[in-house]
Amino acid sequence: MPLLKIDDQEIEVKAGETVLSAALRCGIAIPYYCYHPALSIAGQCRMCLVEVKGAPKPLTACSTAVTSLPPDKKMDGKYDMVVSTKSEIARKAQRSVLEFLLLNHPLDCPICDQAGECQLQEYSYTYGNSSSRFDFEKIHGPKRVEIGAHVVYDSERCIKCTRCIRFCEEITKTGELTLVERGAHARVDTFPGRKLDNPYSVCTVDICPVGALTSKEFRFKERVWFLQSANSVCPECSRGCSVRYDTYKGDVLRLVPRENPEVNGFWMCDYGRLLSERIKELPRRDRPGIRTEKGWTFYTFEAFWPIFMEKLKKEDLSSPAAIVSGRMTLEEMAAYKLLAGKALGGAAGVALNVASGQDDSLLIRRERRPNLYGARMMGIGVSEENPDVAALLKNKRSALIIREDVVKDAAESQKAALVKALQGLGLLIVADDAFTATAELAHVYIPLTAWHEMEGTTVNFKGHLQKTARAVMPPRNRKPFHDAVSAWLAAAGGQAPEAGFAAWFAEVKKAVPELADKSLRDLLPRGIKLKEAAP
Amino acid sequence: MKLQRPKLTWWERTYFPAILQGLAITFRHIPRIKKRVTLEYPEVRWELPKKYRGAPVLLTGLDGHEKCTSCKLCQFICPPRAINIVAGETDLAKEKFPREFTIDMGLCIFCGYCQEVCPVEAIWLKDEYELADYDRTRLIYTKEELLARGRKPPYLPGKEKPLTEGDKP
Amino acid sequence: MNAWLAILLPAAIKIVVILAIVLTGVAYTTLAERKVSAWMQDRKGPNRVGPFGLLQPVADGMKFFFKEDITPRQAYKPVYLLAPLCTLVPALVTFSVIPFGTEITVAGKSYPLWIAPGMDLGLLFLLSISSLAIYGIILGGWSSGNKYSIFGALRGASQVVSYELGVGLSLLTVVIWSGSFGLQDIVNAQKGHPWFFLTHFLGFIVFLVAIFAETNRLPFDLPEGESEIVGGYHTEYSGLRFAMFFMGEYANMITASALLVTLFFGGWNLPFVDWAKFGPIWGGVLSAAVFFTKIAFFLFFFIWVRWTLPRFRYDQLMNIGWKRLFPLALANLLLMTTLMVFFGFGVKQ
Amino acid sequence: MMLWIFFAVAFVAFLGALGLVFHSNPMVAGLCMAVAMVAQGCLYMLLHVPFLGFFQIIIYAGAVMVMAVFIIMAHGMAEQGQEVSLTQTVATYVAAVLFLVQALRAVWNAAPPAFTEVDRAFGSLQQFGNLLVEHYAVPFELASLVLLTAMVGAVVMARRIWE
Repeated sequence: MPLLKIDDQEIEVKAGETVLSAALRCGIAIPYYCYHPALSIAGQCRMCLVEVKGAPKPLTACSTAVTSLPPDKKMDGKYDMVVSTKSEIARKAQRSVLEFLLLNHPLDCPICDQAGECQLQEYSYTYGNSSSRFDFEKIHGPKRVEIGAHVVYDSERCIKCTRCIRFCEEITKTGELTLVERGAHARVDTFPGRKLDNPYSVCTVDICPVGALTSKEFRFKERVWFLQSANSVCPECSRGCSVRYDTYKGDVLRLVPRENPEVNGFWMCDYGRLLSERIKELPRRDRPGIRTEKGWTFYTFEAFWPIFMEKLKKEDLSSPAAIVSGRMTLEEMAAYKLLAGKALGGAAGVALNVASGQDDSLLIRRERRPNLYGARMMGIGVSEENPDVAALLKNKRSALIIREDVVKDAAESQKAALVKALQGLGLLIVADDAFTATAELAHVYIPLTAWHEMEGTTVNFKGHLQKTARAVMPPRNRKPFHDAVSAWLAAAGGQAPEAGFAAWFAEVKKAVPELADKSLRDLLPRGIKLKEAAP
Repeated sequence: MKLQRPKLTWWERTYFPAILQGLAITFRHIPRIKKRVTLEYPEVRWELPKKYRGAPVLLTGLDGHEKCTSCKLCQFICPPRAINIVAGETDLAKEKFPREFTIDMGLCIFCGYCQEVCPVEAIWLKDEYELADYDRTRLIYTKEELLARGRKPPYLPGKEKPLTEGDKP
Repeated sequence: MNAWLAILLPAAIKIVVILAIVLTGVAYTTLAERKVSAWMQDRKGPNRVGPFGLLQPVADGMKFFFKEDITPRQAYKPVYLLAPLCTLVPALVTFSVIPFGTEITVAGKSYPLWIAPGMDLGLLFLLSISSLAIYGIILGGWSSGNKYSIFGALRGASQVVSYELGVGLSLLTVVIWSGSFGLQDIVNAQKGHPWFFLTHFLGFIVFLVAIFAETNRLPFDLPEGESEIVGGYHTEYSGLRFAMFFMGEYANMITASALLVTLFFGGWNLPFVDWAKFGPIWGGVLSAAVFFTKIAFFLFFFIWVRWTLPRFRYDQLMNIGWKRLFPLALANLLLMTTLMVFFGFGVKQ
Repeated sequence: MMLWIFFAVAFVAFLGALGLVFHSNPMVAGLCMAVAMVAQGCLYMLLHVPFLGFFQIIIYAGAVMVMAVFIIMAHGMAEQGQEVSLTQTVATYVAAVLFLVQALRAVWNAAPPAFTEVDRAFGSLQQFGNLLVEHYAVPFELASLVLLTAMVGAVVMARRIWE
């Protein structure tokens, strides 16, 4: 194994490993733009120039591999390569490259959305000059080019690292982007007649080290330093990508993928990202309500339960049709099981397997519910794909539907029959985060927190368990389903675990033996793979 | 540090000479009618120093649009968080503009950090200081009010004219 | 019945007149306080309400009247509401025994210009009433249920109790010298004689200093203290109740000035002037005018001192009271009695 | 007229005394006592011994009770009344009733009040002074000596506590 010396550190590397990855491993900071662990090496930006002993000029650390020297030619008697990242030559190289990159770079950081998470800013601060020697008019290129449905390109800010181009070639294998023109006029563009329209296009915005690529949805919304972040999980398919919710004043402004090699690598799909837009359009109701002939009446959470209990005495809820959802967290499922045993006559419940589209080779899954595997694990049956819900309701007097908008998800041909079946019920209870079309047909509506408003655990199709986090505070009357169950059982005069994630996670632990010795800390930040994983 | 106390005589220690001295000093000031320093405010006004920090206003650029590019540095730096900006996209060269720009003058402490930090000199602390109002909600200045305050009196909303080169706020 | 009427009617008239004078005096003392302090600091003082700001006290009064009267939740309510009265009433009652003029003769009947002419123990009455005035401070401070108020009350109480000794002892020489507790007799004793502030200079100084402490005026206004105990005993008060405290304080000042004038500055006497010569009515009126002029001077003196001297520290206050004034008053007593017993000084009546 | 005033003042004194005994808040009880003291002083005045009345007010209401109230306030006792056990309460009421019975009996058995004329000089300052300095000079001085001793003792004991 070759022995490498970087600055003062010695490190043994595999033959062929690059200087940059070795440096990253031992915590030495080498600035870079074009290098990305998931992409091929380009050596494009020249930012990672280091001094290598014996080399006539500085070499790019990202593309210089360490190889063994014959024993008699070892440097200083034992090293195969001696690298300096802080020597005068390396420093000068870094400073000069930065100056070169900034020659035509506009100084519009106050406008630029990348400001605050911009590597150009950071490296200028750490490695660059404080002033510019360039006294001439900067080269102006096209700005605000819509290269895709969700991506806007600004050629002036671009430093031509080609990360986005390589992403499209190597990860999505769609290859929409290329570099056109030469020298200082070079810019990224799509091939004529094409758009950057692959389902992962916004990932190019994530990997862009500067503000050249911006996402249309987040563009100019908020400066990044005002954002509050929560590390959570995407609820949009059974992949369950690790994501970060960036919020400001209670609004989710964007979702960004977190690195998680076992689940999503570095990426996430555009559909998942656009959750931030879909959240805004949800028809929310913040109070539980009861519908009578006169229409809906809404109550505070505390006032609701006694009235609800009165209603239950009149109606029969002993063997309801129970439709639960793969959108529920494990805690909510545990709560449902408890509720079913104590108040629903042991109704088993069925988790709907809503599916659409096709699995793709990268991330996107056909199953649109994140926690179906968890439902199986908790002993809740999962239906076949897109079942006929009206059939499930047959011969039932009452129904409980949790977190599913069955009316919206029903196929057009089945919709009328379903609505009729729902209307025929004596008692329909809908618990959901939005006041959906299904909820409008209900007799009782219980508002739940949305996925991003609560803590919970979820298991993806590979059996990978992750914890979601509360990105924004929900209004007081919106509760997770498990807290609603706590209140329900308390109002019914029964024994129930106290409200709150911690108490219900303990219930989940009882149900999943593999979790018994795990604490919440073990689930962070990337979750754990459960041994009895499916497929 | 040990403070050296002056040695006092018996007479001085009775406080009387000092008290009489003090009484004499205050009494001497009573007849100095010519030297009163009171400024009788609504009629007589204080001559403001040039760098006086009064009400913050928004300035208009030569193109007739507000200079502000909605970078929110002022919102970030504002110690009492009086400034609130909602950004928007515009077709102008500056790309970004403040869709809403409010300053809550009930919170503003006239520190001038916003003026200091503004990269485009869009916000300025003007020499206005009579800002009181009977209604707290009226103390939240909107973008239009701030821009109107930033122009000189003839350029009120409704009769806007682009400022010329000679005009300085 | 007529006998009662003959006593009560003139008394009632005198009470009304004196109350009017004192309360107006209180109002304009507050204005004087602000004006004089302004002048001493080269300012102009209030000059917006009325000519030269003369209506300012009216405006202030209106303001007090319309302000919200707040009672804190933690206050002990009955006492809290009563306390301001306990400050104001004693201050006004003391005026019943102060002779503020000679007498007015109408229709062959002479009416002495003081409310309770039969009182031959006027000084004792004064002392007893002023010793009760401290209850206003104690009750106000305690019942507010506020730690600052309590501290103010504690300070006020111990301060007044301490300085009462100085007051009492310094007055004793005056009483012995003139041979009577009656204020009228004390005033008469100064008629044609040097005023007592000359003959009892030491006692006068002790009394002067002590009376500053008794009225809680600077440099001894320790019951308040913006920097450490906010408003002191009246921190929680507002509106009319605060106004009562305020008026009580100024009424106390007027009482103190009246006492100073009566005891040490010859009351309504002027040297070489015999009021009887001015006729039955003018003699009384002029003497009263002289008396109130003297009071006005001392009110000015109170204000003058307030805007000249800083506040003492609490330990300094106690040291002055017990270690300086008390021995000084004792020495004064010894000196005066010695003078009288061995050298035959004093006023024989 | 004077008689009615006398009774009214006496009633106030009575109320003050009742307040002292029955009010649970020590601060208010102390104030009630001060009221009783002042009323008592007024009674003296109405009985033509004005200086005694004034001294009563100055010394008891103006000094002693102020100190007592001061101590209650400084001690923080004013916030809550002392817990009183049932036996204490019962014992107090029994004692009070017994005392009341005795007092009523004494009044009942007393001879009808005989009013005696006194000359105007009775109760005057001069008369009082003469009595005090001529007749009772020795007991007076002895009493002041006892008070002085008590004061010195109090100071000495207090010093020991401080040190």
